[in-house]
Amino acid sequence: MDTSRKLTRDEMARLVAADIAPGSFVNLGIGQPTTVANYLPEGSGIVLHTENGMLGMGPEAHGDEVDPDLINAGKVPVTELPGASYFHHADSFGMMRGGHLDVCVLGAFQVSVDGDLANWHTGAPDAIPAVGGAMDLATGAKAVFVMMNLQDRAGNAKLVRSCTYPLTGVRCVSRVYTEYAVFSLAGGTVTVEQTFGMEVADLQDLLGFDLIDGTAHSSAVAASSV
Amino acid sequence: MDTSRKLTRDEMARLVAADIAPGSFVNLGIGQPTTVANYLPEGSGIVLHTENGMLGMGPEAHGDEVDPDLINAGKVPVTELPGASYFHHADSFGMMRGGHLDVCVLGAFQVSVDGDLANWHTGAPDAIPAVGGAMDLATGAKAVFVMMNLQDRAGNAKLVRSCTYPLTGVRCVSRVYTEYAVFSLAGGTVTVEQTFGMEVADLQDLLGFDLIDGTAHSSAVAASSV
Amino acid sequence: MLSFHESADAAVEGISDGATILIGGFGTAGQPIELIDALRRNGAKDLTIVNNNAGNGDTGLAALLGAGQVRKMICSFPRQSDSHVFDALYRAGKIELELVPQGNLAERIRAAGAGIGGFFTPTGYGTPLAEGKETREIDGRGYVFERPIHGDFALIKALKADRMGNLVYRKTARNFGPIMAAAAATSVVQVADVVPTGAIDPESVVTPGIFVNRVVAISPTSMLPGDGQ
Amino acid sequence: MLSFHESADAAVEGISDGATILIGGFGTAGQPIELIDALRRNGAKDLTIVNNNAGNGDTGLAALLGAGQVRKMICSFPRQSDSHVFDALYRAGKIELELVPQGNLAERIRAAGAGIGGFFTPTGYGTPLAEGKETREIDGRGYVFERPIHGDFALIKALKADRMGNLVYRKTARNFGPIMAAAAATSVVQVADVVPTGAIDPESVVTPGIFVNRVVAISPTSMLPGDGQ
Repeated sequence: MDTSRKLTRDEMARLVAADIAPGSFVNLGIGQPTTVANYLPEGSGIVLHTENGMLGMGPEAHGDEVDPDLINAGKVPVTELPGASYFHHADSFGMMRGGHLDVCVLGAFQVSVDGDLANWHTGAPDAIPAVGGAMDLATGAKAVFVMMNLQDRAGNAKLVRSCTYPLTGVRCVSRVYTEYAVFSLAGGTVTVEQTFGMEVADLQDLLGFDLIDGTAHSSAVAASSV
Repeated sequence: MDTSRKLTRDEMARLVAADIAPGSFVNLGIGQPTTVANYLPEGSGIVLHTENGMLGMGPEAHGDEVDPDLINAGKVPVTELPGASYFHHADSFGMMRGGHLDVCVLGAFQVSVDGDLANWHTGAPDAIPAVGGAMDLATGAKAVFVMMNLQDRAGNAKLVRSCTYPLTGVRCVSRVYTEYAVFSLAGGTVTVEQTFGMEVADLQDLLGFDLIDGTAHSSAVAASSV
Repeated sequence: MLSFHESADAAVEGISDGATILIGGFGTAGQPIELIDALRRNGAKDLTIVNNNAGNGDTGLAALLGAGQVRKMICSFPRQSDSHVFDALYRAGKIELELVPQGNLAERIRAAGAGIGGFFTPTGYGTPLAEGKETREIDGRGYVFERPIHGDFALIKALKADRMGNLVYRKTARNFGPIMAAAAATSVVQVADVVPTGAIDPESVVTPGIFVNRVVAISPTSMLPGDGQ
Repeated sequence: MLSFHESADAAVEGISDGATILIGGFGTAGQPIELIDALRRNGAKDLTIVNNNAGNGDTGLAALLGAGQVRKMICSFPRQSDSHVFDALYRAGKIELELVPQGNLAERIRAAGAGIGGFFTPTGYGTPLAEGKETREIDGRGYVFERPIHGDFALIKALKADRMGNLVYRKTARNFGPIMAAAAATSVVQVADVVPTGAIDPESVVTPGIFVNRVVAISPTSMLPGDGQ
């Protein structure tokens, strides 16, 4: 991927998809994370979970495929792949909370260096709060990947020392994919794995906290894994 | 039923069966309670539950019917009736503990006037304890009926002021069927509903605590319900 | 006791003011819209409604909210693009909201049906939705104590019932149906078809008849989306 | 990750001393006898075994106990007419017993699979099996606090698996299989048949493949009772 410029949203989705191991059970959050499905390699054996009671979810349904009884968590009509299964809500969330999903991919308002996630409520006093399954996913999946822009519309960094928005989950995020860089989070340390159109030093200036430069290592790993 | 002599075991089973309302969901404990099934009226719509994961259990299997995958809680091969369903152990015991069974019928070592039940352990120091589903049934069913002899082999009364054997459940038994009488238990009061071969006064002498004589009332109810 | 009813109105009889009603469905999938409409005609007020959402558009649950019959919503995701009925009531202070993470909502309903007095869940720990709740550290992880949610009634939608009340569902319309049927004192189920006893494979029954109290068949043609009841 | 194995011995590889093993079955129904026999040949010692019973006759679980590989049994009903192997070990002080009411056993296993940190159950309240445990009165009723039972491995028996690991069971042999598959870090399943993906109706899957790690097909003829392995 061209590292001299920032990523498009589709390129971000492709990066996330490449980091999901074959055979994984994966939940893709509503919105941008859903697009990761478009880049999962054929034959990878990756199985998609939708929290409203299904494993083996296929792509979005179109035309005659649309069935009002077959929708995803975003209430979009989807399709069923061979080997799918249906189950009720308590079983579906037990699956999430019990640590059986390998990866979930979520959007975020903020992620802290400790891996705290804020993605359900801006804290605005007049907002109607809605949480859905976000807290269960954040708490339950073995690995929580976040896809987000590095800054909000006002230019504030969204990867922060400490979240100011209400939390979704505590110390749960392990990777953050943004248009400028991919970050790994572990034990309060943030490592830059790859950059796009920015140097690590620029990112550090923007974010205002220390970053470990893991870009050389990551490129080596990426090269050797081809 | 002839009240001038004590009941046989089959007659006790028939009495219990007659007290189970049509359409009830019922669990019959291992041993003597199992015989109640033989006296459930045809077309009563009573559905039998077996705690190892089935509703709609039919009679014991014989000959070619025997299937090692279809057994009851006593591990005896049984049959499947139309409209049966199978479920896993947590669902089966959730059904019990969640108060969905109308009646369970159990044997007992002792029942106290408060309805405490002791039926799993004699308390003998060298005994190997085994509890199975007894505590779940005692705690979960809407009504717990006990079938037992009024006295143990040593002649001690088994309906007692306070259990000396380790408890199975607290304040759970509502009816006790013995060869000499049927008792109702409520709020620490024991009412004799019917007697067989003994007078209420004799029962009171034998048991050593106050009994309410409900025999006149019960006969009237029985007569009017025919 | 199990009974079969000729109409949705007959099936919801006896729901009275102040009742807690568990309503199945995730969005419109599995939403028992005819039963909800019957509950609206029934007129019971001051209801507490448990549903994943808080109504879509102007029909079904949204219409029930619009009729002013609901005092409180217990749900995980009230705010949707078409939840304007709820939104207006909420902003006007005319409806109470208990917001519950979706998995805790499901597990609390399941606990009610299974006779569990309460449980410790990791979901919500360290977040505003755990405020005021008992917490506990277990094996180094933070948990929040949550209580069961019992219903006086459940209104759910299944695909088929046999004459014993055994149910099967269809695809993701299954969602909350099985756990709500078990968690309510009286469960009311609308099905597309009532089939003879024995027509559902005992291995494939999803909700055993023990959890089903009232059944009404609603022809599937009237269950298509956009029917506008 | 899901893998398919040629033999029961290959399927139980890696079970080491001190492991906690959840073993399915209620009596002999659903007992994965070939996997248990393979575990005996594997030779792992100091095991904690979770099963409803403590072995019947001299085969299967009883043989594993007889081989001296088990340090502790967690079960609800050890004492049976043909549990002489366990009985002798217990009376000789050679095996530990944690006796758990059957419903609490099931719910504790289910809790492990569902990520519940603990729960309050009415079962056992006021009895010797609640001694030393936390109790709580909830809405006027007594409850006991119980913890999840996690397994390092589960050995279970199902009827069929597809190539995604989705399972269906047969009649009352289902019993503990589904909850044990979910509660173990590695679940090992013996099935009568492996069928192509798509051959099991998605509505009828009992254990989704996400809970299944290793599958071995054992021809059903060798699964008849009295086969004496």
